[in-house]
Amino acid sequence: MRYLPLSDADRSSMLAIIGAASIDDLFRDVPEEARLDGPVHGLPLHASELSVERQLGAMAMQNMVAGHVPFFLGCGAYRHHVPASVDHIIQRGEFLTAYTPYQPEIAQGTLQVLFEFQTQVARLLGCEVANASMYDGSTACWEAIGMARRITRRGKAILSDGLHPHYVSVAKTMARFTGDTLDTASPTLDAATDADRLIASIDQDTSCIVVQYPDILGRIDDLTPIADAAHAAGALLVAVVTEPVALGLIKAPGEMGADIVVGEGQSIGVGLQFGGPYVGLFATREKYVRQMPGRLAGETIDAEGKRGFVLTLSTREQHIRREKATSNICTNSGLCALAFSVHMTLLGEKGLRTLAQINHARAVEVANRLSAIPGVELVNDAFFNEFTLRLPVEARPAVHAMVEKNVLGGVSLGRLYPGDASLANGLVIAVTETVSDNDINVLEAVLREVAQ
Amino acid sequence: MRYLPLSDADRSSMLAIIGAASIDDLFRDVPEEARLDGPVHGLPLHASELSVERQLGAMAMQNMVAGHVPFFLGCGAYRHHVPASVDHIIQRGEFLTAYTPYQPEIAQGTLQVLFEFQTQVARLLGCEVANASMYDGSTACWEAIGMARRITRRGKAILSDGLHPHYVSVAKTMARFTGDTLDTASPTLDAATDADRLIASIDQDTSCIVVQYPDILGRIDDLTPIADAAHAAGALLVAVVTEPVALGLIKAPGEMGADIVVGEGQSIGVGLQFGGPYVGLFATREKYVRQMPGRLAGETIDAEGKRGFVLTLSTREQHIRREKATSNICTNSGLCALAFSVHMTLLGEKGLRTLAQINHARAVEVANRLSAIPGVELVNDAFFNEFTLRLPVEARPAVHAMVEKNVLGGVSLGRLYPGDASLANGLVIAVTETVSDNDINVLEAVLREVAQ
Amino acid sequence: MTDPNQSGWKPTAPNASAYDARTTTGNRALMLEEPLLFEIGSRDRTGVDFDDRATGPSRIGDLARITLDLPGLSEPETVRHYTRLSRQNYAIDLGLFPLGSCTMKHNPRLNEKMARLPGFADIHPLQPQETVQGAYQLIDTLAHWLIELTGMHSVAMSPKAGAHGELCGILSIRAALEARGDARSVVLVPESAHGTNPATAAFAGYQVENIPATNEGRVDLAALKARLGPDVAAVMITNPNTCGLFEPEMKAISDAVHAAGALVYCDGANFNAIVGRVRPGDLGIDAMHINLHKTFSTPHGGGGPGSGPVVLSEALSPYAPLPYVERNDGGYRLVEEETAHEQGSDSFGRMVAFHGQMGMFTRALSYILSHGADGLRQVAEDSVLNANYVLRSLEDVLDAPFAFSGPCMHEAI
Amino acid sequence: MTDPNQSGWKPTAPNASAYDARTTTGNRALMLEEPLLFEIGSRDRTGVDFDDRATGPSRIGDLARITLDLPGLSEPETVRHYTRLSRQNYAIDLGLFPLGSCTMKHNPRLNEKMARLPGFADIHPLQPQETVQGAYQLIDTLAHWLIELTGMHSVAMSPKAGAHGELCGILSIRAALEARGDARSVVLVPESAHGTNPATAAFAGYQVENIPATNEGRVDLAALKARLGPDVAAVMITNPNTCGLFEPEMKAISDAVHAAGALVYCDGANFNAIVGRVRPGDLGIDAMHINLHKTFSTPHGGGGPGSGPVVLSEALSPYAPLPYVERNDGGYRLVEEETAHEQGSDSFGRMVAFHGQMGMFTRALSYILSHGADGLRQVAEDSVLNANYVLRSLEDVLDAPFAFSGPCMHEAI
Ligand SMILES: Cc1ncc(COP(=O)(O)O)c(C=O)c1O
Ligand SMILES: Cc1ncc(COP(=O)(O)O)c(C=O)c1O
Repeated sequence: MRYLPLSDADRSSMLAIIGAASIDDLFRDVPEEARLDGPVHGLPLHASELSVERQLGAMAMQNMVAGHVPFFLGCGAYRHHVPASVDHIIQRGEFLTAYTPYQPEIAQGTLQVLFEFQTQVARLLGCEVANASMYDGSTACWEAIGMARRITRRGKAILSDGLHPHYVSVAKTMARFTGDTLDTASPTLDAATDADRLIASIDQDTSCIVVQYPDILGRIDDLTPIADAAHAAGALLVAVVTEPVALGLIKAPGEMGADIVVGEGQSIGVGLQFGGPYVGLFATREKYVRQMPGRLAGETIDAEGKRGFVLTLSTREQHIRREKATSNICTNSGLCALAFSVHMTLLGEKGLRTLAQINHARAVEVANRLSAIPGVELVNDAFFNEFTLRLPVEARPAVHAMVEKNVLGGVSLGRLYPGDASLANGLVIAVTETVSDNDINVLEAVLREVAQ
Repeated sequence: MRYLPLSDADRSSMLAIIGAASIDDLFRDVPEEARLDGPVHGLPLHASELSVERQLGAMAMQNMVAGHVPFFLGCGAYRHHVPASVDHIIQRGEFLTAYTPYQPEIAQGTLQVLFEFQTQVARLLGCEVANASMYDGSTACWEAIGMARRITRRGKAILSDGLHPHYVSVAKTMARFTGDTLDTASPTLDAATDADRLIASIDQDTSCIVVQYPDILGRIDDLTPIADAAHAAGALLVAVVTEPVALGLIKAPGEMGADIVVGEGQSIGVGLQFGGPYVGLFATREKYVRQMPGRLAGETIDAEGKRGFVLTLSTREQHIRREKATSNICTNSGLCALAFSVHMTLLGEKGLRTLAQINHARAVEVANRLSAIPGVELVNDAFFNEFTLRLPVEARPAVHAMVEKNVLGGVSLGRLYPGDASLANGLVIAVTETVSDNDINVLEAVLREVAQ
Repeated sequence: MTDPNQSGWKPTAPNASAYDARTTTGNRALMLEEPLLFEIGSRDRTGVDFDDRATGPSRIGDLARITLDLPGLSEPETVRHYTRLSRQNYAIDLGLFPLGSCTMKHNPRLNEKMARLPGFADIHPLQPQETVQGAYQLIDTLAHWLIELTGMHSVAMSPKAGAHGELCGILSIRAALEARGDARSVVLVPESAHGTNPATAAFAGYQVENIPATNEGRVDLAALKARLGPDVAAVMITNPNTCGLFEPEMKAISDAVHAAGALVYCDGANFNAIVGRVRPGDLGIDAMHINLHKTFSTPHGGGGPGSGPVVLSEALSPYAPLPYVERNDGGYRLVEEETAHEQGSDSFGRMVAFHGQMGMFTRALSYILSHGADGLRQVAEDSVLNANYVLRSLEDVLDAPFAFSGPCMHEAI
Repeated sequence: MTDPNQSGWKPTAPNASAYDARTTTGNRALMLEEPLLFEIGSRDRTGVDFDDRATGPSRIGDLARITLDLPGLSEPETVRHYTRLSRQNYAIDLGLFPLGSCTMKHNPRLNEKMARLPGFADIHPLQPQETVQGAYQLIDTLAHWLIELTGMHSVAMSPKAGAHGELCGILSIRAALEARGDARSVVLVPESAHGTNPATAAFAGYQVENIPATNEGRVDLAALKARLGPDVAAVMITNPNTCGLFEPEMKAISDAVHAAGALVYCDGANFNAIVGRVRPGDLGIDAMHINLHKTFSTPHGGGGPGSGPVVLSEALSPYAPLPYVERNDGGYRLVEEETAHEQGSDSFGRMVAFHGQMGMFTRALSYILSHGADGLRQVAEDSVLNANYVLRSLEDVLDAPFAFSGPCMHEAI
């Protein structure tokens, strides 16, 4: 039992000092019938590292590793190359094993990191202020809708049909309990976004419009008209970014008038990890900061006049305000925020722009080559590193057929919108800097086969 | 050029301050004909991490990984399981990127680690004092022979035929230049060691006897008679340990009268790494400490009366004594010594004993099973985790035949002693805690086939 | 507990103390202050290289970004900036955390290594199911042990942290009540509860009322019974509680709550103190979140990421969130919106994109397998032993208000 | 060089300064003292678990070990002990090392990652050659670039550090001289040379004599010429030298040494300052060690492990140590004692078990490929630029004895 410092001798002498006859004595408040008298059913005894490695290694071996095959999946999680120094830094015990920075004297490292992270996020998203992270993009999206309700005191949110269907699901779940009304729709395989529908739907009950940018089909569109229309009606624009690398090339939602910009930060520093942990980005206008959920690190001056950092505006939070808090979130995504911040520091503006350009150029190349396959059409007009194809066959079986040839060839809309026949032939393909020339050649050849 | 902090603007302004017109100006001392005016021939331009990972990853893929197949190689390098926390600790920047601890004020961490390492090594080998590490076992072995010469002022070393042939080669190389005489022999496939021959060879010119324990065939024998004989003739006993895990089960050479005990520490904390970096262990009697090569950390008291650590007895070393130093060694194996020390701390006496017992029990099991194969004989009488088989066929082709079946089935004596027909059928097999039951089954089946 | 080695210890450098360079070994030079990234970085510096690649025509329309203004650093500067910052933190790896309601425990590096196996770290959440069977197996295996350890009926794996788990539990409760057409409006929460409890109940649309505590720091059963009625949806209890005490009348509380038609939510943040010794399922609990970042050794990371699976009673299981993993003959499959109904789920919906904190599941399972049945039980015992030892040791020195209430479980006030 | 970001920076927490809990942010609580392992560990404590396994009959005869007395710690205690100790070190990751003759440079984590690929880290040095072709390829590829970068004829890869490389070079020289029946007894070494130079020469059986230096901190060519004669086997020169100056007359020195029948050894510890700009092979050098742990970014590790490959001129190449890797049509093979002779080698023998510091080769190649031809050249330029910049900046303040001798290369006195 390598993790336990006490020896049996230690235990006996401690019991003696406490004055207890046995360990059982200390559990005397637990009713007899709730005490387990034997080991947990079926769980083997403690195991060596080697044995644990073998058991978990055997499971890991059952999975097809993204990095081992031509890989083109996106739809809310992107495979980017993370520099080795990022992983090194987040493994430093002082970051990895630190507690929540409630005691600023012993947490200046974490606090300064969060402070820097917030500024990076705010600048990236084009906003004035950002928080210290949320769980992920989908929960941040829902929190934004709730925040818009609190700000506007209106209960109807209009969701773009380009919003990630999982994000829509999460919002629907929450709305069911909070009583918010959600106006939702499924996308169509069309180059144009549903901006017109959104604008037309705004009414006096509308708290916010929620758009994703780039959207689930990879489409990008100027958000200014929607922002203007929303603002004219006293509503807010919430923008959702699931691929923050895009903002190294295309305008930030905040620059186009979005009032709250949330995002999934996984692309930068975090990695795929089968969906989590990820890191939710949350930014808004300074005037709304008191309605913002989550933690916020701020600068202050310590007793000696030195600059220092603290968690600030805590009166928004559950540990002070309890049932009146802006959110129940407590533990957020600290370490992923650190990873994001380190990777972003390594990139800087120069690196991020180059990274975004490479992603875009690769994606354009792949889009051109795949849409030259007979029967395959490119749906998008504009896009960043992800686009949608209309195949001449159903995309879901096509994806499985590609797996047979050791290619992870995209996300089928059939997987995301099961039962929606109008989307069944849609295949969403993401192309990042990690895609090699050979990967593209293989994808093209395999898609040509399965698209027959 | 991610590793270089200067921007072009920085460079220009620095040149201006220096008063140089160009960088070339600063290289003006280099004669024209020795200045490269273009990039290094054939070397590509700087590359991304991703690209480097792909290039090196492609090479790594060409190798058969020990952990992926049944693996039974030893002969001076052993595959043990290293706890994950060891690798974590040695990657901490404060250890990994620290300089040699010449300035004790900023190197107390390294110095205390070395101090603790020395005590661990001394206790493990059964000696009074140990140094802060050598390059590896083979160079430590040669240094021990040189040290015995300095102590006894005699120039003849008698090497056991059980000493690793690479260690013998290194000693021969060095002896050629130093003028030492070496008495060497090749082993025979016999259960008995050459103790009798060694004792009989001792004469008044003998500086030392060098024995390996366990030896290259895995044999173990009481060293006391050799030590007594050597001491009676005014010579020293040098013992070489290439598998320090053995000393968790069997007596330490120092306990049996060895005067200098050197070893290869790789087994503990370091890993296989295709032969290096490893860590040489070097321990001796307190009375010989001034003849010891290499660095030594010692305890002292600082200006405030607090305990501290420094490099001590530096007058033995080249940076003080130059050509009169006990050795030319400078950089040693600091980080590997740290890995050894961390792993040894995790083990402690209790863990090391258990580890050694498991190794032994597994090896006995494998020896029994393999020697039951018709025509296969176990050479050893006593052994720890490594033993020698006499096959009915030549072992070298047998090893290659096993590779064809994805088994790394031991080291053939034909590889170590090419051209020595009497050893050609010898196969040395090491069995550690990393060998699974299935590995044993596979080895037995495969050896049965190739031994026909 | 950390007696010097009795066998004595002797420096190996015999003449060490004769060394006379008497410098100060204190590490004063190692106290570093660190400027802000925005003070040292610049827009044209970067720590990432790319392989040159010609860019073709753009497909971004007129959306080109003009200002961005993100400072960059070279790689050595970046490593230094963060290494120096890290040194301004205290952390478990540096010493004990004798902290409030959070169990801060050792985070084994084996867990980190396991979570980084490419087969777990480098797989996409939307990969076709046949390509991630091992990932589903991992989730299912962890779920199995969480159920066994708690004696509950099922577990919802997707919640992202403790508070998110609370939400999952309360939403399950509300969904179950709604399913039986029973609209209730109040959730009772003890005053001493963690702030997430009332915040969660309020978020789920409930009014929050206090449960009174006795002088011994426990739930006042009589007062609770008096308050229960047809308007009470649930009672949220922290057990072992925030004062470090086990609620001895937990079963009676549960029975009273159930008798009144309400459900019992247990805040399991302190589960560490009873894991392997007590099964919450035997205490009549309907839902409890487990902080993997507290009880199962996944790192706290300076405030996350966490992971908050919620174990559920049979009554609540049909309402568990989507998606979840199900084992069938051929392997594992993910139950999502598409097939939930066929599977007999009345799920209240999805709480999060994808499957929850996979990276934390790997670590938690690595920890559970490492400790095994004997080790986990020992964890609870040692944690209770340590807490009582500290309590008794401090009694003479400090005022320990609940010292005579009974043994404390994992922490002491 | 680290101007604040000109575009201005603004805290994102607008009211932060209104926060009024004025605690001290200094990290005084983070200064840790750490007892010795032998004071906190004990023989019966361990941080490693094993799976139970019945032990059978023993085959160790009567050699059972009785006393051992090694203190152990549990895993959390171990991690803490070493983490706390580490914080008493200064290191490159914490700040600059404006140090003496050692180039201390950034150690990229990519290198660490590459060295840990199982295909490099988990292979045995005696594996059959067909199973380690990639390892040989790596060694051969690094060797190729070291030869290209130095303009020499071959490289011996096995030396374990700089001093070991010196020994390799001097032994090659002695073997070459012996091969032509030329017994010489003296090696000339400048007074300013690193201690390893004279120690090495003495070890190889040579008498060591000083080479006089000029007032400018350079080799005194005239005095050297006067000393050369039939007893001088070799001259060891450090270039760029220990005073940070390039020997402008290096070629003339080499010519003079060769004319006297001796050979030139160059201490290449400072190669970083000229890599990619100057090729030692063009300066008439016969042997030079390269500290991969200085010039090619493998970590210094608080004093090792290093790696000291030695580049050799055509004259010395036949005497290079065994084993070495050779490329042939079918792949790579290792030349050892067995086949050395067929390969035309007159090797002076083996310097070390196995193949040298594979783990360092991986890191060094990772670094070379990362920098590429343009990057390596820039490294030399920036290092010389930095050194001269520091020299000029300090000139007014300090006494820089060699400031007017010429540009310094990588360090300044
Ligand atoms: C008692 C208690 N309940 C709930 C929580 C909330 O858990 P989390 O921070 O993971 O959301 C915590 C931890 O902060 C806690 O200590
Ligand atoms: C100039 C010089 N030569 C030789 C050496 C010896 O190298 P190593 O320490 O790797 O043996 C060093 C480094 O210490 C050095 O600086």
